Amino acid sequence: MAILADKTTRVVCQGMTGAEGAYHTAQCIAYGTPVVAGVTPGRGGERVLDRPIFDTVKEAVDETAANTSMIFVPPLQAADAILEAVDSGINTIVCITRGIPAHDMVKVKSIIRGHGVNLIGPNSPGMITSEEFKLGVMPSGIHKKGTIGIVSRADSLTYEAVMQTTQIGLGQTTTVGIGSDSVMGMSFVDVIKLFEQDRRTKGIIMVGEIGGDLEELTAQYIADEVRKPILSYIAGVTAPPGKRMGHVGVIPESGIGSAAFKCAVLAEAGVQIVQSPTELGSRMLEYFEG
Amino acid sequence: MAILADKTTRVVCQGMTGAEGAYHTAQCIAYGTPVVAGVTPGRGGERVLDRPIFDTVKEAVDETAANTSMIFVPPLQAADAILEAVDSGINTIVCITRGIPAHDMVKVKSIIRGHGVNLIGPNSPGMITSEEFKLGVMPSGIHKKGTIGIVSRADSLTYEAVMQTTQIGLGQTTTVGIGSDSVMGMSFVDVIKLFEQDRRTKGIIMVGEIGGDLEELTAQYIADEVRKPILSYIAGVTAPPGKRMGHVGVIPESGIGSAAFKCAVLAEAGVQIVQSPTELGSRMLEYFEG
Amino acid sequence: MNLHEFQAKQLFRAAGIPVPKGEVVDTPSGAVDAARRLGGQQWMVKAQVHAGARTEAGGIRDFNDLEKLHCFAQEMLGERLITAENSPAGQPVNQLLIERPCGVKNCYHLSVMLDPRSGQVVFQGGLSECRDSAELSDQSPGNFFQVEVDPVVGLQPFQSRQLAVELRLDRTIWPPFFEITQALYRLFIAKDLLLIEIGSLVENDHGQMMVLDVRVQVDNNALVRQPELAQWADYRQDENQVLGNGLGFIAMEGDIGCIVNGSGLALATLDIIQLNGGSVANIVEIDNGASTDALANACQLVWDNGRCSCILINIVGGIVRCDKVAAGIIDGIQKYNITCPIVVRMEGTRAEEAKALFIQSDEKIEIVKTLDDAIILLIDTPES
Amino acid sequence: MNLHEFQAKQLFRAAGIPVPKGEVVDTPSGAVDAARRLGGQQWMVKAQVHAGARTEAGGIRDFNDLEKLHCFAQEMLGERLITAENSPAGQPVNQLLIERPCGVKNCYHLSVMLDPRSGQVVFQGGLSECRDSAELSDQSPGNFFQVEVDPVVGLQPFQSRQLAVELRLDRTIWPPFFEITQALYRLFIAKDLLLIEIGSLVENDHGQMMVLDVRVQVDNNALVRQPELAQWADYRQDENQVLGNGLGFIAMEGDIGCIVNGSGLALATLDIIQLNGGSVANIVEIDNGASTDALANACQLVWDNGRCSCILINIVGGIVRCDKVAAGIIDGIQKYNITCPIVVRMEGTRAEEAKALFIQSDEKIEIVKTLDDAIILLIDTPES
Repeated sequence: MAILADKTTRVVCQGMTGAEGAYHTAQCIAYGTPVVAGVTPGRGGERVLDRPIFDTVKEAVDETAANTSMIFVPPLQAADAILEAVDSGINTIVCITRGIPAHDMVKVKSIIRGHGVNLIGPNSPGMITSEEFKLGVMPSGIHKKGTIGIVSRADSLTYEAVMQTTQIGLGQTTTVGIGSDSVMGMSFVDVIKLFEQDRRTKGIIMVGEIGGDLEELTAQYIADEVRKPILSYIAGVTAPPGKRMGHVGVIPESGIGSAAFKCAVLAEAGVQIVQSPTELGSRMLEYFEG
Repeated sequence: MAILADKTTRVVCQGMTGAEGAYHTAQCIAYGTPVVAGVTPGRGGERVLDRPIFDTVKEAVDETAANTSMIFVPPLQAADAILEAVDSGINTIVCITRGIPAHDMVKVKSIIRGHGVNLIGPNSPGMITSEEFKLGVMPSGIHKKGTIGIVSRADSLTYEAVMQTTQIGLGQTTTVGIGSDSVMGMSFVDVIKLFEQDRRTKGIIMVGEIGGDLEELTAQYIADEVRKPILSYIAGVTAPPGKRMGHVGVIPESGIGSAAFKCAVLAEAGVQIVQSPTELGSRMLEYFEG
Repeated sequence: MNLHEFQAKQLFRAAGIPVPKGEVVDTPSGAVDAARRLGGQQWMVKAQVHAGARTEAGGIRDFNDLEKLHCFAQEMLGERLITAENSPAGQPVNQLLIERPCGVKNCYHLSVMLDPRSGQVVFQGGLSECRDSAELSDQSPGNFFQVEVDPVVGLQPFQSRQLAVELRLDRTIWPPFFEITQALYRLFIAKDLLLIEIGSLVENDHGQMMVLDVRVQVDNNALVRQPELAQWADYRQDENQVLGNGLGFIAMEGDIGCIVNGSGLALATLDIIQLNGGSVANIVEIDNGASTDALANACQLVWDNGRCSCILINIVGGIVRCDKVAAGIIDGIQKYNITCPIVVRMEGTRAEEAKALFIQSDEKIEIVKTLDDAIILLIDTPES
Repeated sequence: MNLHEFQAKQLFRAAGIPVPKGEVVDTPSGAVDAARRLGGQQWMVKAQVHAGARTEAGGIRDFNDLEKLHCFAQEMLGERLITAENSPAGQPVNQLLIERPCGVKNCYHLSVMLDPRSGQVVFQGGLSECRDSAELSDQSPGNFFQVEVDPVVGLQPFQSRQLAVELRLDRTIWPPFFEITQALYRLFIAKDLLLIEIGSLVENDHGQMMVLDVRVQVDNNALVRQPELAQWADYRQDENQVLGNGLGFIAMEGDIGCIVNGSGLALATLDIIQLNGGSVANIVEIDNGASTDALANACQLVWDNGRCSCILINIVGGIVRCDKVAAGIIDGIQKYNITCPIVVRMEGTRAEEAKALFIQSDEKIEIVKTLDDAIILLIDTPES
């Protein structure tokens, strides 16, 4: 195991009886993840994927000693599901659900502050320790056990980084998608901190994108605290400034939020910047060999 | 100085322009308390007791470096006043106001948890370090510099303990009235912890009363952590069980809340129990001399 | 402050929490008329006093005969009901609640209370041995469980689910139960309640949830912002109470009347007198809010038309100023023509000024320096 | 999602926040009728588009002559207004807001926004250089200050006071200002808003506070529980948008159409094509919620009646399953008779099944293994 899961990890899936929940939980189980229970209010007592279903997380924790949760419940119920997990003593939560109202999430953040909970997501593909443990919806086949820790906030682009490092032979320790919602749980800093401490992880890839100030905030931490090699791609370097780019919103000409600014502050913090995602693997390899 | 105030303490009085606030703040100033400002919304720019009045605590803190507040505002505005003080960086708050709705206070407690703020009260006579510093409404004349720390939740009875120790010649370091509301800030434990750490305090007097479970909760802490001599009087040993005793509510026959139970658990924790408040001074003296 | 059952149910009805159809009446004929209007063949008649354990005390009965119902109402109204939970004098029954009974399939109890120590709103639930009269008295100490709600965060849906699961509710009644818990929480917050104690939350024969019995306590400190509840105060129910004018009153059985400031000093004064062999007639606690009129009223309450044989005035001034208290008491002594011996012990803020006022007043008042001195004067047989 | 000014003001009016008397119209004669109904001698006419800086762009004018007002309305309605804040194509003006102007004594701006990083609701205020047209465009970078509200705790009275003091409001208008801040906060929370930006919060000649100009943004994720706001969506205003059926659309000026899953991959695809000398015509982002119909619609949007000369389909499956996407796209190609070259790169969940579907479909589709391979096929002049 690398980060966020170890031999004691026992997973409950909130929303395992739904179509998406059942499909992806089955994939996780097939990958070797110790899923011990599901929770769906009103369905307690049933069995799905040969695991018991409970009405509440509290029961699941009491009965199966679950300490980690993966959440697939619908967006308007997701905040309640996260709070229920925290209240029941779950300490790592991966929230796959997308479309959670921002007001719900800021309340969740305020309430769980100081609880020492690792919340990944929402709107996250989850996390995977290659060839060991998967808690999410990423395709399993492309991951290969190795030495690179990957953290990304650019959903499908995460897989791009994974494929690059697999193809080049470096492989991954753990890959974490922190989600692409504006209100998120763990940030780049939180995950990079874990990679820095993890003995198996030799290098770190950080995949960002234009908009927001998350990469800017991460730069200072990297400069101060990170000694491992770290490589970054920021999606959207060619996006025209002043234009609305889908969910990212309007991209400024320069300054906070623009790709140029993000790349500049990261480079100053000692991060290697690549211009295209296709270079992620080769540049990391160069670093190790060069 | 003993506890809760030192050479850096600078006091702002919220509600200083009211009759009670002005009267008692004047007494505090006369006692030597460094009151630097008052706050009354809408009265900013005036001067009262030769101190500047501000509209907000933030301004008072910015302008006068106040770090401690005494609150005299009316009950329905008091919770907001406490939150304002905490938000503005005040770290010790004495809330004299009585009659604050319980719902307001539980919200305040929840919000300020983890802020590291010392909140004394509400419905407290305040605190006084004898012959040095007074933040409250207790009569000044009866306090004498000495070695006994006094903590009480029985309002007017606090003065009784003070008079006893003054008359017997022991005197006090600091006297703290934690207030007699059911929802309170600092508890017996919080104050006793400070007395235990304070070099000048040689002995501790704790004045409790029937009802609630505060004394019971304190006993364990005393047994585990307190090495200084500690003496206690619990008011209401003769109150008939099963009867409603004013604000205290109905007193149970036995068990939690009854005087007999409180005395028993405190005695077991090593606390000397006196049966009448008139014995508080003499018994403490016996301890030191015997 | 306690509410009557009918008042609590009025709040519930407005909050969308199902309660039985019922009417409150204050005359025997009104009771019969109400029963007729409610219809059916059977009626619950419930004496309205601020105490539980009314069923055992005969304060709750069911009737299927309107004449018998009339007789019961006649017996009850205007009398005092003594239950296991109130004082030996009981409490006056001035109203009856007439209700249609409801068939009970399952019965639960559910309380909402403010835990002052943790600062949480606590939901406590359990199975209840239900009777049709459906009133909570002493609960068999069964399986209670609780859910704690941070009042800043509010009751979350998962917490309602936890309650439903712990209560082993049939899933068909989860939706109404969730609505009831949310409505209870909103009511608790909106009305500044300290306690909602539902003795019987029942699932009736039709699979509906309904509240048969409830006690509600309101925060006195919040009555200023709950004017509609403040109007519902029934001071006839509580002999010992905070009177709202800055006075608190505790009635005892002895012969020494006491005027004291603060509840701690009140209890301590009681202790000292009784440990020295005296006995207290009553205690009036005064606080800073007491006006001169209220202080005079305190004298009247303590004197109680000569019931006490002597009066101790024990004031340690702080925020309360002794001279103001002295002035009010001197007024009271003169106004109510109090003739028994009066012993005054005053310390603290403006005590000297106060003593001067007593001396100038020409009333027969002994001023003492310590409580021990006061005891010697008050108690004839100090050796007991 | 943005609201129009008239919609935002409708929310404000319902929330008790004062706004000028006004009417929204969609015809020139309606504009004149509205002005007559509003009365007075002067009227503001404000073009309703989802963009600021309308005054400088000629979208806001005041008139004291109804004929001129009519002409202006005739000019504006149905045209596109180009401001400094929207795209070169501008946005369509389909409605005008006609208002009575108001004399301005002091002018402030006040925003309420959700700070995603801190999770706080931020009130930001400052003095504003007020014009009668009263619309915020580029603010002179004056003294901004802010108050952060924990959304679990809510806006406290002291925070409204801090705002009033920082804005140096005259004390006579503190009470209405406190009401406005509390109402704004309640509205922000109740309606799931992400932004309320009041360009001109004015104290008028009569010492009243009033909101002259406001922009409001609603959380798209919350529209399911804000049905009344969802109805107010005006998709004509935003060329690039999340379409609500699981598709997002970004219009560019080049010739390569792209269908991609996820915004990150969309941006990366844009980067790779453009860094290799290609130029993108448009990008459709698909997400997991996209139905087969929506996927077919994605093809139509990208194809745009032949505007693009080739199409890149770049899917890395995760929660999105490649085979489902493939099926939808094949449908779309056939349905909309798309004739240009199509290059497909699919990886991840069910990519092999997807490729099989493309091969079976008999459409002229090149399947490539890597993005670099795709680029070679798409771009004629890779050396540029």
